[in-house]
Amino acid sequence: MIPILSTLIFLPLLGAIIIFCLPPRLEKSIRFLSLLVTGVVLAVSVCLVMHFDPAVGGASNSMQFVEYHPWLHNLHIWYFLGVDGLSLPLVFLTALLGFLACLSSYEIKERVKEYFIFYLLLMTGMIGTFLALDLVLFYIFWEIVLIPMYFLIGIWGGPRREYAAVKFFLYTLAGSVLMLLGILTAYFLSTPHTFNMLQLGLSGFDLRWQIILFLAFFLAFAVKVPVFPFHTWLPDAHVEAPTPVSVLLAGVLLKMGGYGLLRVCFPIFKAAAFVLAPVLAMLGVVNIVYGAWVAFAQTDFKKMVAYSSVSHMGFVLLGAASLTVTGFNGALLGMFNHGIITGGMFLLVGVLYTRAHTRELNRFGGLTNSMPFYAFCLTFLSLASLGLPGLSGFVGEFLSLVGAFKPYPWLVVAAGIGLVMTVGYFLSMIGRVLLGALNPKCVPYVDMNTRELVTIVPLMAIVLIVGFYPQSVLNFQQEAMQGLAHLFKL
Amino acid sequence: MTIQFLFPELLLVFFAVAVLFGSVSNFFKKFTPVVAALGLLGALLLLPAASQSSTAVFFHLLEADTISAFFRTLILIGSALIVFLSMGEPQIQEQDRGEFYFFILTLAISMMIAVSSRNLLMIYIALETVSIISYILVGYLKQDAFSSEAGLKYFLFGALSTGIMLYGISLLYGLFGTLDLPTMAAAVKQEHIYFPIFILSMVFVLAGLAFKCSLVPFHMAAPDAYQGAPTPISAFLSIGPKAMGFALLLRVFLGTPTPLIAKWSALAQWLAIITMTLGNIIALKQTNVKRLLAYSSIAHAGFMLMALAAVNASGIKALLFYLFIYVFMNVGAFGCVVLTQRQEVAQYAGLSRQYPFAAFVMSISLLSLAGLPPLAGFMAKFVVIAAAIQAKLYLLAIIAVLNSVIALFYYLRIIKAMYLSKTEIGGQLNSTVPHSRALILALTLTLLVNILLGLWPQGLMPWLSLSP
Amino acid sequence: MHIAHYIPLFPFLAFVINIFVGRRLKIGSAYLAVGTCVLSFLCSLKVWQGFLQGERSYSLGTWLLIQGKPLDFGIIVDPLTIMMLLIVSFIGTFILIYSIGYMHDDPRFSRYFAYISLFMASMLGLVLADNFILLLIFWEGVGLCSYFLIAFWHERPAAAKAGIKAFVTTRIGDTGFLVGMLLLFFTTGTFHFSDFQFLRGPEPVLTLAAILIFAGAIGKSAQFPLHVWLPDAMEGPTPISALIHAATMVAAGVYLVARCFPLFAAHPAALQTVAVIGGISALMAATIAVVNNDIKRVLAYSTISQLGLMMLGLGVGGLSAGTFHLMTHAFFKALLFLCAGSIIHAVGIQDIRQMGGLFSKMKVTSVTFCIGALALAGVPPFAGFWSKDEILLTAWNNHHPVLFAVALLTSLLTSFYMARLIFLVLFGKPRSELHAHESPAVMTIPLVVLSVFAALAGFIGSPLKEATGAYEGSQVMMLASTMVSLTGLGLAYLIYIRQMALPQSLLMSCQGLKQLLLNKYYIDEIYEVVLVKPILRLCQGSFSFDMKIVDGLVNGVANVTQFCSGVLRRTQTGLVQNYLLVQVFGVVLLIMWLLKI
Amino acid sequence: MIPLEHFCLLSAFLFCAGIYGALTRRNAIGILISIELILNAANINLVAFNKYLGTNDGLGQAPTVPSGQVFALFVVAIAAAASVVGLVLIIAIYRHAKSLFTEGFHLMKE
Repeated sequence: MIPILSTLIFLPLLGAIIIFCLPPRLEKSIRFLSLLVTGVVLAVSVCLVMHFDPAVGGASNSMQFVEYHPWLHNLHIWYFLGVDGLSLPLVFLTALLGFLACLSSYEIKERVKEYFIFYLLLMTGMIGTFLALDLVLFYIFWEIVLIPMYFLIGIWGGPRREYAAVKFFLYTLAGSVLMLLGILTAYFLSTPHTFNMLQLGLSGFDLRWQIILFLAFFLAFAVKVPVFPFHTWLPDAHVEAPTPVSVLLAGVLLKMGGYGLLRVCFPIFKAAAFVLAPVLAMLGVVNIVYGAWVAFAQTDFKKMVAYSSVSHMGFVLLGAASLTVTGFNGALLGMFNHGIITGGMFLLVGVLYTRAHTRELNRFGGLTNSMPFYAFCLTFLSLASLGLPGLSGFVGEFLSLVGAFKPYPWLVVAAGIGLVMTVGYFLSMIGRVLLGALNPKCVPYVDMNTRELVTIVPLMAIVLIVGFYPQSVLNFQQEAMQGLAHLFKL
Repeated sequence: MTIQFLFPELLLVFFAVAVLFGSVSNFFKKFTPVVAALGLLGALLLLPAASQSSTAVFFHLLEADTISAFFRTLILIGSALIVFLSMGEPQIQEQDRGEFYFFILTLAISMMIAVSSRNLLMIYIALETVSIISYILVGYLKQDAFSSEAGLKYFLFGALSTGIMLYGISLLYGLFGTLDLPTMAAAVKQEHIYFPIFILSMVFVLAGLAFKCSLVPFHMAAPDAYQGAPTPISAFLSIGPKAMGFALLLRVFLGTPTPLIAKWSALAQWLAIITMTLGNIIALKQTNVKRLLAYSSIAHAGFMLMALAAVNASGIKALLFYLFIYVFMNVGAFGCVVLTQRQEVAQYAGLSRQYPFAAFVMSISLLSLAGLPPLAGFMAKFVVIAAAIQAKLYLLAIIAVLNSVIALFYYLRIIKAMYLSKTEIGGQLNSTVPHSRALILALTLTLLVNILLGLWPQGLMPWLSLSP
Repeated sequence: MHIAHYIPLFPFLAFVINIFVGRRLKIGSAYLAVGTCVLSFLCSLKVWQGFLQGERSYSLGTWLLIQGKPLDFGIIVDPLTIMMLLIVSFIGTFILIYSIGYMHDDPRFSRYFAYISLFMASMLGLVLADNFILLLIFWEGVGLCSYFLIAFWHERPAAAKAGIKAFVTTRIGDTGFLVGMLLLFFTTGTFHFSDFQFLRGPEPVLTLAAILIFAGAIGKSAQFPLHVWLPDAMEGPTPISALIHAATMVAAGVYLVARCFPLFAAHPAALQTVAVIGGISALMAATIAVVNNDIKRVLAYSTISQLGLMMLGLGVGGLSAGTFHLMTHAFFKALLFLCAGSIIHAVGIQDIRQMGGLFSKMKVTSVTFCIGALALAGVPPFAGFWSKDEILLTAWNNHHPVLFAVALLTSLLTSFYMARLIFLVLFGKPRSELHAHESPAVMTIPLVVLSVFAALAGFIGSPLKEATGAYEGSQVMMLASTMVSLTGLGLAYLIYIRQMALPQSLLMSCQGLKQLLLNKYYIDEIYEVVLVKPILRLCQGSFSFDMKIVDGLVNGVANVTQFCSGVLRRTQTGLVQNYLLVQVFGVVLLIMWLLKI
Repeated sequence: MIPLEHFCLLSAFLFCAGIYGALTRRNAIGILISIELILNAANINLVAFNKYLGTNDGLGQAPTVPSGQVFALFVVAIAAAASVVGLVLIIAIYRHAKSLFTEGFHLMKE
């Protein structure tokens, strides 16, 4: 049957090459073509989800739709793709956000051809990272994402775009080059020299090496997740990136860090994971509380949402550090939900930016009268984001807290404080933007047009569905998380 | 056996003489570059197949083994690319075009001989001819103050270092009574030689070779030479003599299974670290593109030395692979400087809109030099670091990897100017100006190699492997 | 087929319709809301009838897998739930009818009814939930609707701030609730209420869990530490204050404690805290209500006080007493708020010092207002008397003398400030020219119906009495509580109608105390200074820390490398001698290093 | 027969003189001359070693193969060529910088 995973990865690349050959003045057809490509990718990912058999699990053969071909055989690098419960939701998330962000890319007016070439390259890199099971292939896709993202932020970004783009590129690269060393050392230390993630999981390293390698990998993922000390690139990158790019940046790129943790760090370096789990949990809670505090003091809309992402990803880290089935479930579901919610939030920020050309919160006020639909969507997503039970944000956080409660009860209490702060800054944002008298400065803005609504409504629908019936997503990932947690059963 | 081995060189000699005489009449002058290129490609075809066994040839002065085969192909390819590049260079006027290509061909011949020589005398003669010709080529543009100053500085510095090397060789001759490298290596094992003088003479020899590879203590002349020389020549300096330098380092220091001097690995490791770091850090603030590329080539020399520091089979293979990719990356970058005739980084502002093809090739070459994954530079960096880690040189690997991050910064500065900056410096160039098709051909060739070899290095380098 | 789970669905349907097409429906949205409310009421009656025939709670299905065990949601059907269902839907219907008149000329008419229907849906859902997580979902939903409705007139900045204050304060309580829930889950392994009867003897961990769950109730029912949001919640429209901040939502805390009563009963320490917190809130709120001059604020503090009384009732072990008072309080407090609403609707101001002599102008409102006040004060025939009496009796029988005294003092103060309210607002001569007119019929009919129930609810008796054993009234206790209520009324009568010198001077002497009470014990200011200001400074500090230190480090590394680059560049002096010198020096260095000289 | 050590000493002395000259001379031609000194030092060494030590080429050739002297001849030839190129470059620089002293031409630095 057709290699479904390779089509998922290389379809956008094909689209990029086709656009590369088109003359730049055919803007409309370029936009349509890229929309078509991302649409087909979404369709393929949906049918992947449908054909995915949730029952297949267990540590050994948990991968489905496996593609295993020798690529550089005497360098022992294999073209090894596979999908399981861990990567399926994230692949679907990437495809969905890719399509919606492409739809909302209509606001990009200048140098359209280059924009969509970089956009489709970005898609290839992202999907590839989630599907690659060979460490070198994973690293190559991990770094392919950097170049297009640099150009997307650098060329179409806001006033300080160059600084933000260079900072993003160097920061992520500095983290990931250490991962390259980790990959190579793991290769030479593993008994049958191999880059294959699944086999590496079986070959035991001694504890000292495990900890060193765990830290090497963790550093690369920590920069992406952003864990506390390595997060300063996120607000700059978000504030300067154009809206569709920051949707992808928040919706997918942050997940690559978390995915890396669950796919590489935990299964391969089990003993080190066991030893370092408390540190991870501590960092997670610091993320939550610190992110909430700093977000509280923001006056820029996008920076606030960026810091709220730092806070949310703290829950993912806490859940993962609990090393329990519920914790892992909470971490993965938390990533999926955060992608959907924050993607939607950034789209909404974009809607406001196209009208007001500023992101200063104090500049707005009383928009509920002039933009009722916008008010409804923003309130809905903010509530989902602050973890209102009944919406998807809560489920992810709840599972992480339940998972983390047994090993670290006091950290969960601290996380509770973070939760209260989250409510504080989101509601104060709603108060400043939506409630209060209509700010004379902002002339009555026209409400969201149909295109903008089409990008937001599916995200809100998913938030509602996952909020009311989380088992719909959970039973896909149950087996994979079971297998993962089984490694840490005493 | 010797004649067959030397066929390519002889063919080149023939073509060199033809080019020289051709330059006499105006009618033939236009064809001299084409003739030169034909000569080089012809020689490429005549190269004997890479035989596994290594046999002494030409009265035990030359060696026909895999290393010499590889380096001879590399030098021919490099010279051909440089000929294509210099066709696009307006500064090389009509009247003395003949000598220019004559010099390039002779340079190629002497490098091919140096690469396959196993005798110190032959090494010295070939090295000296390469140096002399490169002094002339660097100072080629007599009416340009920069070129002649660069030429003189390069000459004085080069002459001193080769002089020191010669003195080292004479001492070695005194110690061993022979000039043949393998016999010397065998004699070293009997341990009856006077150790300090041996080390002193080996360091003197290293001085000569390190100057060619522009390793740190001996790199001082390189930046000025690269900046002053006409661009195709600085491109040639960064690939031709550098490859030859590393080939000679390989022969002299690593010819035998155990390195000639015991502490070679430590020496190479520290030299590599200093070279990489200094090259990268100084390159950060450069404003002249050629000077920046000079420092970047110094940094890459440090990377290649790292492969030599890992004294194992995969290290040498990594070095060869890295050199091959490095030739194409560098020719791509220098080619764009030739194409756009812009020396300062600021002048590159807005190039992506004025001449998209040049900007595209330049950024692909620079990103490949930086070692970013989809491109060939990454695979080269990957193999070299793998060799280093296999030899347990963890500190070296970490510093190399961090250096690649610093390196990315100054490569990005050029790309930023081309793509990101909204301002447009009114360059005299735009895509309508007619360009020599050869230059465009060379640039597209480098483009293909940079992209394809990144995805499928196996195709050209079947022998490349990580196996211990 | 059980219809209990349809009860919350009807109002939710009304919410969905109103939100999207409400603007076009105009008055239709109000009728839709009222209709769905009546439907829910009828379903509740059907459920009650079904309960009598022996139908019990049932499960809906698995919602989530936790620690491998399936967590399935279900509906719980027992007397407590049925009582709450009936109260909420019955009072809700009449308040909705009332608000048609009250909100008649409001631009966002349909949005108001949309939010109220959502509130009804989540409140009904809350009482039907059979496990903590489903309860938490509706619990937060109720909090959300109260936020929307408090900040309904968001043009007024005070309303927006009050909304945020309410949501954040309840959210603080909910965090404690969440942690308590998790603690409970990890010790007993279940979230379901039905598993409480298997609890063994008191365990310290479960006591802590119970107290933390009670923290959630404190937040929601505006008890002592977290009560600050309720008085500010009066910024919202008055029917909202009546429905949410008097009858139903604030009672959710009491319902939660009642629902987990077996857990609390098994741990006397937890029960004791409930009683103590209830007592403090009751007394404190009653004292503040005595001096407050805003008609809605007085009723708000009275609500906090009565809720404290209910908590006290539950705390002393009187499950049936607490719930009985909850039922009766819902009726007459909703009535009082609606009367206050119709008065404000008529006169336009809320300060009782400018009101007076409204009895002649607004007959029906005044009569119903008096009935409600008397019920609240605990005068014998009315509902308040019976339930308060039952609480006093339980407190006395279960040997809690201190709490009994607190309850008694609270009912004295309650009757005093209610009488003060009546005399200042309705009787005496008008203190400022007010052209008051009686409210339209659509507002007065609900008042009359509720007044009838406020009067007769006492005779229904506590719905849980058969469950918690027969309750025999003691004549002595009834006499005592009547005497207390009458003295309160008398005192107020002497001060405000007769303007007697002695009580007047008594009042003048304790001016300091009056000032303290007027400023609500300065609790708001304390919170502002102790909590809100430092947190804001902390956030500002952490943001600047983030910008300067963490970002500074990153940029610092970049600047250091740039600086080194600047320094090292100068080594290339351009002079040939220097180049040669460096080379020779390099050679010498290498030799010395290699020979280890 | 003059012992070998004298020759080595002489060549070492010449070598050091050359190095010293190259480093201190301000005049480009002066540097050129000192480099020639270094080359000649090497020549002396080569010829002396060939004469005194006799070559054991290890390749079975007769001990008296004059590889050292041949080498010296090559060095002389190449030194000549190098100095020609050097002088050409010095003349070219003189046209621009109007001075032979190394301080004159440092257009390219840093």
